[in-house]
Amino acid sequence: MISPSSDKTSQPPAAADSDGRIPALPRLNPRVRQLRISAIIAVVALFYILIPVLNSVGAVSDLSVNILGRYLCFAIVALGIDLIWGYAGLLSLCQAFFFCLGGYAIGMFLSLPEGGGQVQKAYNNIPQFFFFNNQSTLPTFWKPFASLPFALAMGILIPAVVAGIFGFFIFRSRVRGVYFAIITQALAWAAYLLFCRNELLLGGTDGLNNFYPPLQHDHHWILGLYFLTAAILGLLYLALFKLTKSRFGRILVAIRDREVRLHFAGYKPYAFKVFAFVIAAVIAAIGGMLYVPQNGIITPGTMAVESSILMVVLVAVGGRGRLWGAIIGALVVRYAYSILSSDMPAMWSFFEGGLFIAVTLLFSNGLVGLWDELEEKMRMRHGGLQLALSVIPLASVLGFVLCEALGIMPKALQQTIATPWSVMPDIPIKFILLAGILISVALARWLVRFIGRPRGSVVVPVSHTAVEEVHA
Amino acid sequence: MIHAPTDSSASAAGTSTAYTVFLEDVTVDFDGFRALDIYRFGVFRNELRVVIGPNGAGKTTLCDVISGKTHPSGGRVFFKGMDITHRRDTDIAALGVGRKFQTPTIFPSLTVYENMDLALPGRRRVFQNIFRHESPEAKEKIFNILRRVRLLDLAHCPAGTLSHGQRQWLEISMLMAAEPELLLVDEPAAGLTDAQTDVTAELLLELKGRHTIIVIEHDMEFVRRLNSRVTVLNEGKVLSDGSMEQVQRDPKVIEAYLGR
Amino acid sequence: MKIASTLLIVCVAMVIAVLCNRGQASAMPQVPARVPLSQVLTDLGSDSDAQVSAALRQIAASGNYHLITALQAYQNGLLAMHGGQLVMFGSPIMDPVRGKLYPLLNALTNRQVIAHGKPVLADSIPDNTLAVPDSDSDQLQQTINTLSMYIPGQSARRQAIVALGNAGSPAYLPPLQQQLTQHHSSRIHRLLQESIARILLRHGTPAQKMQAAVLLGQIHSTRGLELLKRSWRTLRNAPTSAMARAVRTSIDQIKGYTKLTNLLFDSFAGLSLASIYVLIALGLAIIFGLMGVINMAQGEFLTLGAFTTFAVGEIFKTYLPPSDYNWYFVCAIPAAFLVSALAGAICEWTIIRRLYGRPLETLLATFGLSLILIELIRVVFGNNNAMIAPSWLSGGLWIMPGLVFPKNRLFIIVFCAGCIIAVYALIRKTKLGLLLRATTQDREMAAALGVHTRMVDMLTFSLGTGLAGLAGCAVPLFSTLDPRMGQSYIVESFLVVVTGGVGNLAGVICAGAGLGFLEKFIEPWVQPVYGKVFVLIIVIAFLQWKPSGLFAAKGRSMDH
Amino acid sequence: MSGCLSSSLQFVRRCGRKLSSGFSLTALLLAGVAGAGAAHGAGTVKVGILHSLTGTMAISETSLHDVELMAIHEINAKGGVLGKQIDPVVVNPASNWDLFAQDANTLIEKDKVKVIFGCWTSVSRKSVLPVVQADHGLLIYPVQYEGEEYSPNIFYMGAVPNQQLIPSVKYLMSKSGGKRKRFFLLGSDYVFPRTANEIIEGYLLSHGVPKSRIKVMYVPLGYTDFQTVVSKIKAFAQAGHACVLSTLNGSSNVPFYTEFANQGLTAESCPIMAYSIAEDELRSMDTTKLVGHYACWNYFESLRSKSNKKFVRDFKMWCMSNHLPGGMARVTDDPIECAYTGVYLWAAACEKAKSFAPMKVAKAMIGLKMMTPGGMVKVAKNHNLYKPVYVGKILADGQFRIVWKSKGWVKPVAFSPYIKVAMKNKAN
Repeated sequence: MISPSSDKTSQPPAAADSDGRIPALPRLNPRVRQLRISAIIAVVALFYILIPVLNSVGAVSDLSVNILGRYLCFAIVALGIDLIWGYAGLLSLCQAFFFCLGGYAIGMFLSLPEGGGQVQKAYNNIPQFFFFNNQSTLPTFWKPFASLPFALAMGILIPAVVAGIFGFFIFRSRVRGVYFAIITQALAWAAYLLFCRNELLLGGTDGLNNFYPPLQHDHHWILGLYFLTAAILGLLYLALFKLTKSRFGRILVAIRDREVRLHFAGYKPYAFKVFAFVIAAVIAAIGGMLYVPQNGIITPGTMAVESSILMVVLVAVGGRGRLWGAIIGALVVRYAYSILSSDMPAMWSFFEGGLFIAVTLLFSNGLVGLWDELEEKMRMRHGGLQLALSVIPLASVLGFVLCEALGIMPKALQQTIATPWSVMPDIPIKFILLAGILISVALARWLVRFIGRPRGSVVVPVSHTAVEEVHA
Repeated sequence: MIHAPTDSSASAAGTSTAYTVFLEDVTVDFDGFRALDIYRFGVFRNELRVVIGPNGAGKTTLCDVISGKTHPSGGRVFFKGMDITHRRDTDIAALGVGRKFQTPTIFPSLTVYENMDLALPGRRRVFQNIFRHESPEAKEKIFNILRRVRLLDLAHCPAGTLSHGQRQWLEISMLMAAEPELLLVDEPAAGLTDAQTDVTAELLLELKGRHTIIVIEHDMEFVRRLNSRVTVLNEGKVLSDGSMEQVQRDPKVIEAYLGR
Repeated sequence: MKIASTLLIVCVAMVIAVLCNRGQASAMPQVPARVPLSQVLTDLGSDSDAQVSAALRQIAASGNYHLITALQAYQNGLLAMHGGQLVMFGSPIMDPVRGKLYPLLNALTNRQVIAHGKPVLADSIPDNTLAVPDSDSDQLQQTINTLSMYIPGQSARRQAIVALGNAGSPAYLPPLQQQLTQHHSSRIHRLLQESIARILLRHGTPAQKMQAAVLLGQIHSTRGLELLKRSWRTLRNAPTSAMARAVRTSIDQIKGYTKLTNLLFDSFAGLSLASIYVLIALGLAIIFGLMGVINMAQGEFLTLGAFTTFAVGEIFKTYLPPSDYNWYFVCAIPAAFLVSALAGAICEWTIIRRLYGRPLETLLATFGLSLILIELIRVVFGNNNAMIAPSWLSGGLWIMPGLVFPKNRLFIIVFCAGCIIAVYALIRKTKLGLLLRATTQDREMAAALGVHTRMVDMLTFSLGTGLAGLAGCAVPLFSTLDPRMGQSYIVESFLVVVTGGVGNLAGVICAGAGLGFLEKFIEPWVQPVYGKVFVLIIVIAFLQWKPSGLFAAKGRSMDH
Repeated sequence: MSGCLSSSLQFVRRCGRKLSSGFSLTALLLAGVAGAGAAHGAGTVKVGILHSLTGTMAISETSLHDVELMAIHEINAKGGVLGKQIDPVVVNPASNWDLFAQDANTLIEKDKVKVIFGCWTSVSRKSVLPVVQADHGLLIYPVQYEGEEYSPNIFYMGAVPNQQLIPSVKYLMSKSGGKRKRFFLLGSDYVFPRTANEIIEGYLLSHGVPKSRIKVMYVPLGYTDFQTVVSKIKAFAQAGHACVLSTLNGSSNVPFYTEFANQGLTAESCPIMAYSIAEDELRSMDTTKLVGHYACWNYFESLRSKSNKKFVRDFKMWCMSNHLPGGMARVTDDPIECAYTGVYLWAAACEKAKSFAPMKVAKAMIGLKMMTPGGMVKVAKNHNLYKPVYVGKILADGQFRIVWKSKGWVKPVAFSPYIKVAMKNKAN
């Protein structure tokens, strides 16, 4: 996993008189290189070999694989968001809408008998909800969705066209920054309201369900869908990596930095923005198409205003402007959601809100920031303590999530202990352990910074903050 | 980019085609405040024209009107005989109008090299940027320019880490790399040391004769070094026009600069 | 222009309403002389249906409206014989030991039954209360209706007259006609005419029918429309007959009138929705428009204001006599403002301050804040709470026949106007407003001049959230009170601010008004949701034309 | 001044108490979830409780979660089921339909629960349905619903259309109901109202009400601006003998009734028959505006039976002693009673089957009779309950006065014949 901008974190040398030699591209530090290669091997081995093998021998349950598969779909969406937000600085708050467009396309296929949908003879072998909408036969626009290729094509085409038209009008009129965010939010909201209407004949608030049950319950289907999702995620990662490395990627960054400058350089930033927006929409739709068969239901609730914001947070936690950060962020946040909402049901909202605030106030570079720090310390040949201070928080968060994901959290850590304060509920030991590690590491870092003198210079990470215009 | 031979008979004043850029009856209003009110203003092909004037004289607004950043409230703007009054900034830039802003405007997250690369002419469409790779000639060209402005060693540093003067140069370099027909250079010497100012003037003079250039400047010393025709703006109007000496003797100019 | 003209119409209608209301305070109707009724009333307990029926007839003729309570108790199965006396069970009182207790009331006098010097209380309502014979239930209702006409209160009398007309039985004609001879307010007079005409149109002689049809048309009786249509259907075979022509003319008259009232009502609805939008967007316009902060938690500050109002109401209910309850709302308005403003100041101090100039991050942080606030409010107040509007804000203001403007909506329009004036005065006329404008226009310059910009930021932010709190006072008057209520307005209010042009209060007001009217004028034609979708499309189209909103900040634009 | 201050201080203190009580409930639950597992070991049987504790549905579902825990507590106090203590596993799907399926899956596969008590909305039930079917689990569903469904793995404790919709319409058309002739069918736009209105329309059409006197309208879920809607109802009701049949859900109700009263409509001129408002919902409404309107359920808190009085008292005490928000002011209603009944029916079925195996319990459920707070019920072959029907009139104290009751049980008909009538009529 090579980060596009980590090469640039070194301090610029003072401007010296040139001796006329063309400078070579800075070489990657061999230690960092080694670290990256081992990380890539570990991740690939984990997702593509270890988990399927463990599942086949029964060490990891089908349910865990199914859930992981679903969360990988969110990672796919997060990739798209990272492309437009992390690179081009466009905060789109309607990605969940595109996700659902893809999901609905495949959901329509899956609800029909041709796609294995559970239909009843009493209802003319069409999905039951039609009957509550005065339809006794399949509406015309549903008919072609009986073919899988058509459904797949529509799942990609419709979001692409919607994003294209919407993006064209919005970007052409140079709506940007927060205005863009607000308009996309309004789009998501209007779409949500529309899809809730039963007249649309897409199931109203209840959406589409009654799919082929083995999709979520049969071992082979679950593993197959997981593999498909993981493979597509890998391919999309590589494709987007290539794209961001191309001149196109640089133009996106230029748009984020100074869009106005591009106008006066003769570029039409809106064309690039529309294209990136369409790509992100299609990627979100692909995520949705993989999500729905694994999830078994698609409802307009999935495209509500909040869910789009939650998708953005996946990227914010992972760290913007780095594609792999989006993937890690998506997995970490989704698992945090699932762990907390089952272990501490009433507390989740507080944690969720706290996470939003903490990520923006304290770790604006997300998990990627921690990794960068690690690499920087490797490069600077820092001592063991320094390395540990970067490795421990990363490793403990990822290890925690991994244990939960695979369902291998030790029983002893699941026990709860009562808190001394009556306002707090009892908390399982695992949370206390994790919080304890993180807090002590934070304290240690603070101590090291103020008491000990680390060797080497202080790291100045490049700010990934988009420069936005505020007409105040 | 094709450079037509210098049209020495361009004295056919009044016909907009004779000028690279020509403004006619242009007015710009901001909420009732008249920022620009120009009866006629033209710059010949491959001329270097310096525009000076006190604060709020409308110098930058003039640049804005030509580059399409601001659309005039009245009047017409011509570029190479084409009416560009209502064209969008991007279209005007594509026609060959390059611009350097008052405060250096570069892409801070990109490296110096990448900044230059984006400025190169051509490859303005989306798909050209995804599938085509850069040519060795382009590389050569970029490094040559960077060598001139002493930014070669910093080629792979993020532009955000450059100093103010280096940014000024980077932006001028980007303008040079883009090879536009008309260069609008807004305060190139602002915030530079004397030595740096010298190099900047040198660069501009070098470009003269191959490009049409409009330089906006405060620094009289710098203007004198450029040794070109000067237009003085005051309160949005053209006050005086001619060589530096002529202008300096103009009582109206003296009044505008000193009379407040 | 259109907005202005509709505003004008609404204003005129309101003036008319006030004038009409003034005309209402007229003489009381004569009450027929009282007859001794104790025996008659006791007959209700009789087993014979005929005897009950006769008793009811006598009661109806008496015009003694004091008996309505007893009759309603009878209807509701709360009337019983108790020691040879006819009693009814009153509304329950809570006893700390015995739980719910029902006081026994004398049916005739409506006073508590006293035994051994203590009021008699029942643990529960027995199953052997007097049951209304099925055959008499209609007559009982008729009796109650007839008696209601004699109640001194205007509204009860109006309801009774309408109910008699709706029942449409010729048995009601005599009492109605007798009432018509009395001196009444024009409103009641019209209702009496209407009810009589409706009965006559069904049951009268052909001449009476004709007269009734003409009358219904003349007084624009929307209630008579259905009847007229029905008789038109029977008359369709002879469309040229005088009766048919009269019916046709009347139908047209009424339809024309309905169109007018509909237009007036839609304008009013639009104005009230617009007021709500403006009220909610005002605070946002300050926070987003002037400070450039996207506050996704703005809706939750509204919720906070709403729950403060609720809390003030609870305090009034608990500690002050019930007669003062109506005034809690007056205290709640400043309280809501202060609480929300204080909460806003705290949030600014802890979170927002660190994120200036990073609007997209502010968006995420404030979204997190909104989640926490929702949950906090839920934990403190629970999910189910009812805010009871003060009586002077419930009910409607009668404007003209067929047109009632709900008082809560009228209040919101006035309240909104008040807030707009206050905010304008604050920003334009006070020192704080000056500092605020200076700081938001050029922070560094203001700081250089010695302005405590951080303090001004905090005050500005808390002004914005305080305004949301004020909106929170008004919202539960017509909507729900629950921890998530703020979420339903956030998208719309952002849309209003963007459409209006950021940094411009006038723009926000116009945009709010425009969107409100637009939605309400579209809504009668399409289903509610499509109204909102249309509005979004119109906003996007509008932004094509004016990308920076209705009133974009003009001026020598900055370089970047 | 000081009085005002002290009163507000007291209020703040009260709020603080509520805050801490909310947390301590959660603490209690968590202790129940995690602690019980360790303490009882093999002597327990796990059951799942699947209700939204946060999000839009929390307003309704929290009470069901509370009463189910109470029923479990009662059964445990009496010695449990088949000698084992019941160990509830509580999850919070947070009003997110996706999570319902996932959580149900986790409950059955990971926690190995024998039964799930849960869901409120139709969509949550429909998303759990394939899960319980594939995993051979059991779901006890506590709310009235639209019918048109049968699953061997689900038991429906609430009313089907012919146990709620049809009797109420019959009542309104009867003499004591005011001989209503014009029907305005207003609903939130989702499956239950859509289906309910189809059924009502079919019923009305087949009972001689002309189509012109029936008007159907839907508003989005959570819609709050009822100005236009109420003015339409007002125009509709002008001719007299009108009524509104409301399947509005959740937060739409408060603004609807407020607007209804404020535009001058009354319960006498045009009563509203509601199918989604019960006592628990009335807690969040200004009841003065609702007096005289109707609701139709299979249970009201005001039922005078002895078992109901005990149930009501127990529930209030449970809420107070566990510091739940509301405390003694909490009320019971139909879904709460159904949820309570559900736990007891399951326990009885386990005893009858002498097993916790879901499929055996399901078999034993059929034909089971039980005395519940709402009266005697019996589990029908189609997994619904035979139960009595009541029509209630809203009183100022937020309770209902029962104005009509069915003669004994009403047999549940899950697949309504009237849907076809309505559809045929529309096709013509």
